[in-house]
Formats: sequence, structure tokens, C-alpha cells
Amino acid sequence: MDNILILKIAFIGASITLLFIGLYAVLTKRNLIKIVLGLSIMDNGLNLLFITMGFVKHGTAPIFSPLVMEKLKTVDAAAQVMVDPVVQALVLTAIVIGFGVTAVALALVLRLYRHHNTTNIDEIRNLKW
Amino acid sequence: MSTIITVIVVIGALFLVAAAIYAVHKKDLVVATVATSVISLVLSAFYFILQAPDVALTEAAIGVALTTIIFIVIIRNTKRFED
Amino acid sequence: MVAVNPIYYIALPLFFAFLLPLFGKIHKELIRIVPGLLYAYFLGMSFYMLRHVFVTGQPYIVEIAGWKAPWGINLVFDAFTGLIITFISVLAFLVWLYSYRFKKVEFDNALKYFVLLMLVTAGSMGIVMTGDIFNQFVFLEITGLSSYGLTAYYRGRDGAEAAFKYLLIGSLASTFVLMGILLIYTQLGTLNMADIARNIHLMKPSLKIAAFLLLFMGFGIEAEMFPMNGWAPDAYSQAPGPIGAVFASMTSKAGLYALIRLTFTIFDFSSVSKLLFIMGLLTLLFAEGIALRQEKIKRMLAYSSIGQIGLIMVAFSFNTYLGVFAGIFLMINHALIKSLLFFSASYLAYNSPKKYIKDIQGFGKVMPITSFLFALGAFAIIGFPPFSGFWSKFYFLLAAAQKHYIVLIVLILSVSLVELVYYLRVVHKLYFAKPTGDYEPHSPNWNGMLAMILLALVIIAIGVYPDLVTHYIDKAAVMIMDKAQYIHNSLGI
Amino acid sequence: MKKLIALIFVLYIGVEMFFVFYQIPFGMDRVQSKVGKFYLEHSPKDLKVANAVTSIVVNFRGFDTLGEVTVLFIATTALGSILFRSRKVHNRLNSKRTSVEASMIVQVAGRFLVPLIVLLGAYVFIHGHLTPGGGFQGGVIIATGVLFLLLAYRQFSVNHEPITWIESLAGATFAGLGLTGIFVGKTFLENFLGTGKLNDLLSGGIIPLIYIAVGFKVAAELTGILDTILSISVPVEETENQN
Repeated sequence: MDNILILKIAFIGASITLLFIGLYAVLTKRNLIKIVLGLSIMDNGLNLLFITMGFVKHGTAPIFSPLVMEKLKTVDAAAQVMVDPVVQALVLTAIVIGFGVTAVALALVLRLYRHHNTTNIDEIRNLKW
Repeated sequence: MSTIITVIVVIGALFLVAAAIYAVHKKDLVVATVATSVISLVLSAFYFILQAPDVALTEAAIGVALTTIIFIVIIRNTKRFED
Repeated sequence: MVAVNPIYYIALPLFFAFLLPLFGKIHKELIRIVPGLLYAYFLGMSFYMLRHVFVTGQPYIVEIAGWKAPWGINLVFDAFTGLIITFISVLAFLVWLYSYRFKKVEFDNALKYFVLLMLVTAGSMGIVMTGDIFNQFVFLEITGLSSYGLTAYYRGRDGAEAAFKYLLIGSLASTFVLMGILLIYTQLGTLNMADIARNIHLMKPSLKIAAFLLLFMGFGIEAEMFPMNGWAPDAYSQAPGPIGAVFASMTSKAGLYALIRLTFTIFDFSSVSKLLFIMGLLTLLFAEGIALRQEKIKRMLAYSSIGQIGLIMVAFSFNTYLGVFAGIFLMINHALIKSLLFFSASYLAYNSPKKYIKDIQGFGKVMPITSFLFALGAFAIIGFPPFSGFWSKFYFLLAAAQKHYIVLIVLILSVSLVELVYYLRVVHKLYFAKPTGDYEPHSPNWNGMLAMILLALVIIAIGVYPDLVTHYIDKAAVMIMDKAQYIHNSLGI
Repeated sequence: MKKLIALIFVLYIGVEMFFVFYQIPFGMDRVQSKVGKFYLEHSPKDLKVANAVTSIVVNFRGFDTLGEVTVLFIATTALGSILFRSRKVHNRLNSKRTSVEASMIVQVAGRFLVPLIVLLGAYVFIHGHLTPGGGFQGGVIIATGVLFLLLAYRQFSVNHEPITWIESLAGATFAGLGLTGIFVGKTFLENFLGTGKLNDLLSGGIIPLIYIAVGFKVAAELTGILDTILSISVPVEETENQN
């Protein structure tokens, strides 16, 4: 088999698996912290999927450093061999947003724990779930 | 891309899946959190392989260090074991 | 032109929200006044710009960082988005007025409340105005995170539980949205909505369906669509009173806008109108059925709100001019009337810890004005003639009749009957039951009273003289149906 | 039983999604996307920014970044609002805080490492337009430095006054630089300074300025989040239940 095909299956497979293992944890786990952990695993899988989709074979990082410019002389030639920078910018945004959501979620977990003295979702049912 | 990198990526992908299953399965939340931070570490290496140094740097700093520490602090203040 | 620019709706709240802690160091009252001044400015700006768009027919387009649309992010203030923005600014101002002295809270808490309030309105406006699909996701997150913070605002209630539930479902929604965005981006290589709409036929059909379903589910959660709206009643009932109005009139409307933009502009409409119709109808029937059995007043209002969202989705799914017209009218009316209901209900049930409907019985004599305003809102939302709610329901039935949906008309009328039953139950308790006397009534502050009376006046004014808004709605309905015009406005082709 | 249903559901959707994404070309047969190509060509030519990701994050899609900084700001505010305790409770708990210090090695290492970490962070965000990294990464690195201090010295607490100032002013600088664009007759966030030469430290117009503001903002926000979360860290038997 071709190297690139193996890479494709490995990257997409790993990211989709992470995504759905996270989703499984969110759907079935009863522990609040485990649920937040599941969310964070989901985010990770999704970010890998984004970066995977921007990859170009033999591509270089999208930075016009002096080293790259020396090798390829012109900007246009260098731009030809670079990976897609847009997905990287999007993932930067997504990682930081994911961190913010995780922090707020954990703060809520802590407050629920102080209030109910448990982190089990079955024992916190003042509202209907 | 060379064969060595392909082998590394395949091993890394299997490792990722194993770590994720371990993190979801394990009852000890601290161990599960550490497993998640290992996932972030492997992902950060993947981003380097995929030519995304900016993302790799961010993931290494946020995923490995900060997320793990806030999880650990919250676990320390609540219950360590899932029941 | 420097004085009016759609970018201000987002840039200024962010700017002042960042600086608000420093304003608080200068004088403590400034943290309440600055957001008010900002909202007053937005109010004037919206009316000016909407008038301008209406007269000249030229939309305001902002190209951020000076890059033309497919390359940069653009904001669109046209007849449709402008109308929604105007109503969001009206309600934002009234919510500010209402909560100016809502609670005598500690300084730190008041600061956080106003910061989050400014950001939740900025986020909703961003969702409505932006022309870029990833930017819309960012604003979805801004709206979502500030809503979680506001839901968990009170210590004494189960706010944290409601907020956690909301956060969980919201995070799943944003994951779906991101996957949909990724699918579109890898296929078309662009993130601009108009550019996507222009090239959508180039996508592989299977991927197109997958992307549509992912985005539809994601934004549907924010719009409180049927299977994923379990979070809404809890969030509405646990958040502070005015925030219930914010959720009903801004965040859910922004989610609804995203759904409409998705189905009308980005994807081909004819293939998905059935989905919108079925989901809308399910949402409506499910929510109104549950609302009937609610014992707590805010939960009842929340379910009624979800039901209205379903009704609006059904109206848009007709895919005719009249249907869209009725849909927009319903959106505006619902935002106005539900805000009035939340405002007055939150004063009525102020001192009752569990907010049961039976707690407020007999308040018609104790708090005559607030009770009267609640009753006015209840009659308006059911659709009685002198109020604005009548016209939107009337146009809705007209649109349904035009499509010959006889069964639907019967169904909608019977749903209205259900609404009548559960609202009348509350009004009856207010006026014809003996007070239980367990709870001290809390009379509203002057600013809360002023906000409610202003809202009631607007509702009556539109009801008596509907031409006040129908001209604008007419332009907006034409705008949303015209995909080519939107693409032309954004991309200049 | 519920778990089994969830497992089957997740497996089904997972396999479906795998094949959906498998259809998308990868690597060799992939062409650069339309906007990606445009950015790669215009970033070095028009903006004179070597790192294309930076130019997208700060200029082409700078609005997203403003939103993202706002998300962090909301997270800090919401965290404070969620974990807020009245001053009395806070002081009572603070007085009971354990005074067990971290080991000698950690403390000494901290003394050497923290300045270096902060320096590295500053380097990363000042060179954001030239090398990998930028405002976020630099800000996060500085925050990890502060985290080290918080862990090494239990008595160490962050002074909130300067944090608030940095947070507010850095955020306002970002939005203000954007608004300045409007007042000088261009559009929001448009570059109004000279762009300089590719790969120079002083190049790229307002892009490095914005990225430095982002760096300060992110560092201040994350420090605030870490401090809020670590300050609740009291031994389990002393947490107040049912408050």
C-alpha cells in the first residue's frame, strides 16, 4: 500500500475515533468530570481532523522564513509547496475557545460539588435531565 | 513522506486510540486526566508532522500544561474516584 | 462615514466590556451607566441605518481589514439583518433599563452581570450580521459562554445545574457546527456564506447532505429546536429575570436566524423545506403540550417560547412570500411580547423561592400594574385583536390558507386554544383567587416599571397601527427570499 | 443496556463520518484551497509578514481573533462569577490555607526558570510574524511561568490590581487599534502603518502590535483563570459544604 494512503487512514481514523470516544463518554458517563474530559477529547479529535484536511504532500509549514526563501527564491514558488494555512488559523481559534469552555465547565462542576457534595450526575437532579 | 514517519504515525494513532479508551474507562480521574494530557502530547507531535508548528506550540502549551492542571486542581477539590 | 458603521455593534461592546473594570475604579455607578449609553447609541444608529437601507435600498457592507468578501470577513446590514438588529437593540436597551437597579448586589457581581450582558448582545448581533460561517461559530461561542455565565449567576438557585446542562448541549452543538464547516471548507475552499451559496452545487451530493445536517443540528440546538431543547426551560427559569427575556428574544432568535440563512441562502431551499416544516411542527406540538402541565411560571413561559419558535419555523418552511412575511412578523412579536411576560412574571414571582404559579394568586390587587401588564402580554401572545400578536397570527393563517393547508390551520387554531388555556389559568389566578399571603409582594423599581410600560406601548402601537413595521418586514421578506441579491451585496457580482 | 445503545449509535455515526471524510482528497491529490492560496500569495507580498498563519489570524481573519480573545475574557469573568465567594468566607478559608511549601528543588528551580519562561514567552509573541508562535502561544507560555510560581510557592498569590489593568488595557488596545482604522479613513482592523520588509522584526504594520496586545491579554486572562482556580484549592476536609 502507498504510504500516503496509510497516513490518510491513520490520521482520519485516529481523529474520528477520538471524536466519537469522547462523544460516547459524554453520553454514557455519570461523573461530571469524566463528561468534561470527554468533551476535551472530542475537541482534540476535531482539531486533528481540521489539520489533517489542510495537509499537502511534501508541503512545508506556511512560513516564509529566510531558509525557505533561499531555497525557492521567489514568494510564488514557495507558496506553491505550503500546506493550507487557513485550517491552522481556525484550529488556533478552536483550541483557545475549547480551553475557555473547559474552564467554565470545571468551575460549574466545582460549584455543583460544593452544593450537592457529589460529582455524580444521578444524584444531582433538582431539575429534570 | 518517508516510511519511518509513516510507521511513527501509525503507532502514534494506535496509541492515541488506546489512551482515549483508557482515559474514558479508568475510574481514577487523575490517571484519566494524565492519559488525556498524553493524548495532547501525541497530537502536538502529529501537528509537527503535518507541518503546523503554530498549532503544535499552542496544543503543547494549552492541552498538555494548562488543561491538565485545572483538571487536577478541580479533582483535588472534589472526589478522585468515579463511582 | 464615521458616526454609523455596523462594526460598532460588535467592536464597541467588546471595547467597553474590556474597559468596564477600569470604569468601575473611577466611579461605581459608571458600570451601570456605560452599557446604557452604548445601548442608547445603538438604538439611534439602528433606526438611522434601517431608514437609510429602506429608502435607498443600499445595504451597509463592512469589509473587515479591507479585504473583499471571499478573502476577508464581511458584515451585512441589509433589510433583513437590519430589521433583526434593530429589534435586538430595542430589546437590549429595555433589558438594560429593566435591570438597571434590578438587584442590590455587590459591586463585583453587578460588574460581571453588565459585562456578560453586553457580550451576550454583541454575540447575538454578530451571529446575525456576519457573512462568514466560521465567524458565526465564534459568535455562537461568545453567546453561549456568556449565557452559561449568566445562567449560573445566582447562588441560591440551581443555576449551576442548568448552566452545566446548557454547556454540555452547547458544546455538542458547536462540535457539529465545526464539522459541518470543515466539510464545506474542504470541498469549496471558502468560508464566506455568499461564496458558499454561489458554489454549493459543486459539492458532492452526499457530503452536501452531511454538511447540511451537521449545521442544521448545531444551530437548531441554539434555536431550541425539538429534540435538543431540554436545556432551555432550565436555563430560562434559573437565570435572572431579565436574562430570560434575553434568551427568548435574542439568543434563540439569533440561532433561528442562522437556521433561516442556512436553509434559504446557503443550501438549496426546496430540498430541505420539509425538514424545517416537520421539525417546526414537532417543536410546536411538543412544547405546547408540556407547557400545559407546568406548575412553575418561568418554565411555562419557556415552553411557550419554544412553541413559538416552532411556529416561526413552520411559517418559514412554506417558502412563499407570505409565509416568510408572517415568520418575520412572528419573530418580532414574539421577541417583544415574551420579553414583557418575562419582565412582569419575574417581578410577580420575585419573593417566591420556587416560582410556582399558585404563589402569585391574588396579586391582581396587590400589584395592579404589573399584573395588568402580564395579562396584556398573555392576551397579546395568544393573538387577541388590539395587540400586535393578532396580526402575526393572522398573516400566518393567511399564508397557510394560501398553501391550502387546511389541517394545519385547524391544528394551529387548536394549539392557540391550548395557549389560551394555560395563559388564562395564570390570569385567572392573578385576578380571581384569594391571596395565599405566604410571600411578600415586591413592588417594581421605577426603571423596571418604565421598561415594561414602554414595551406594552410598543405592543399596542403595532397592534393598532401595524403599518409601523409591515413596510420594513415586506422589504426584509423580499430580501431573504432573494439569494442572488445577497450574493451580489456580499461579493459585488 | 443504555450503554450498549449509545455504543451502537456512536459506532454507526463514527463509521459514517469516517467514510464521509475519507472521500475528501488528502496529501498528493489535494490542491490548496481557494482562500488558502490567496492568503499564501498575499501575506508576504502585501503585508510583508513571513508567517502566513499569523497574517490570517491577525489580519485576514482578525475578527475571529477578537472574538476569541473575548471568549477568554468571558471565561475569566464567568469563572469569577461562578466561583465568587463573599469576602468573609474567602478570608476565613484563606487563613486556613495550608502552608506546606513545595520542595526545595522546585523552589530553587523556580527562581531560575520563571524569568527564563517569561522571557521565552515575550520572545515568542514579539516574533509572532516571523517564526512559529505568536500572541496566544507567548501568552500561554507566560501563564505557565506564573503557574510554576503558584505551585512552587503556596503563599504566592497573584496581585489582582495589575492583572485587571493589563487585561483591560490589552483588550482595549486590540479593539482600539481596529477602531483607529475607521477613524483614519480605512476599515476596521485595516493596516494603517507602513509594512516594512519581509522577515524584518519591524515589519507587518499593525500586525505585530496587535499580536503583542493579544499576548498580554492572553497571559493576563490565563493567569486570572489559574489564580481563581488555584485559590479555591483548600484541603478537602475544610471545604464548606452546603453553602
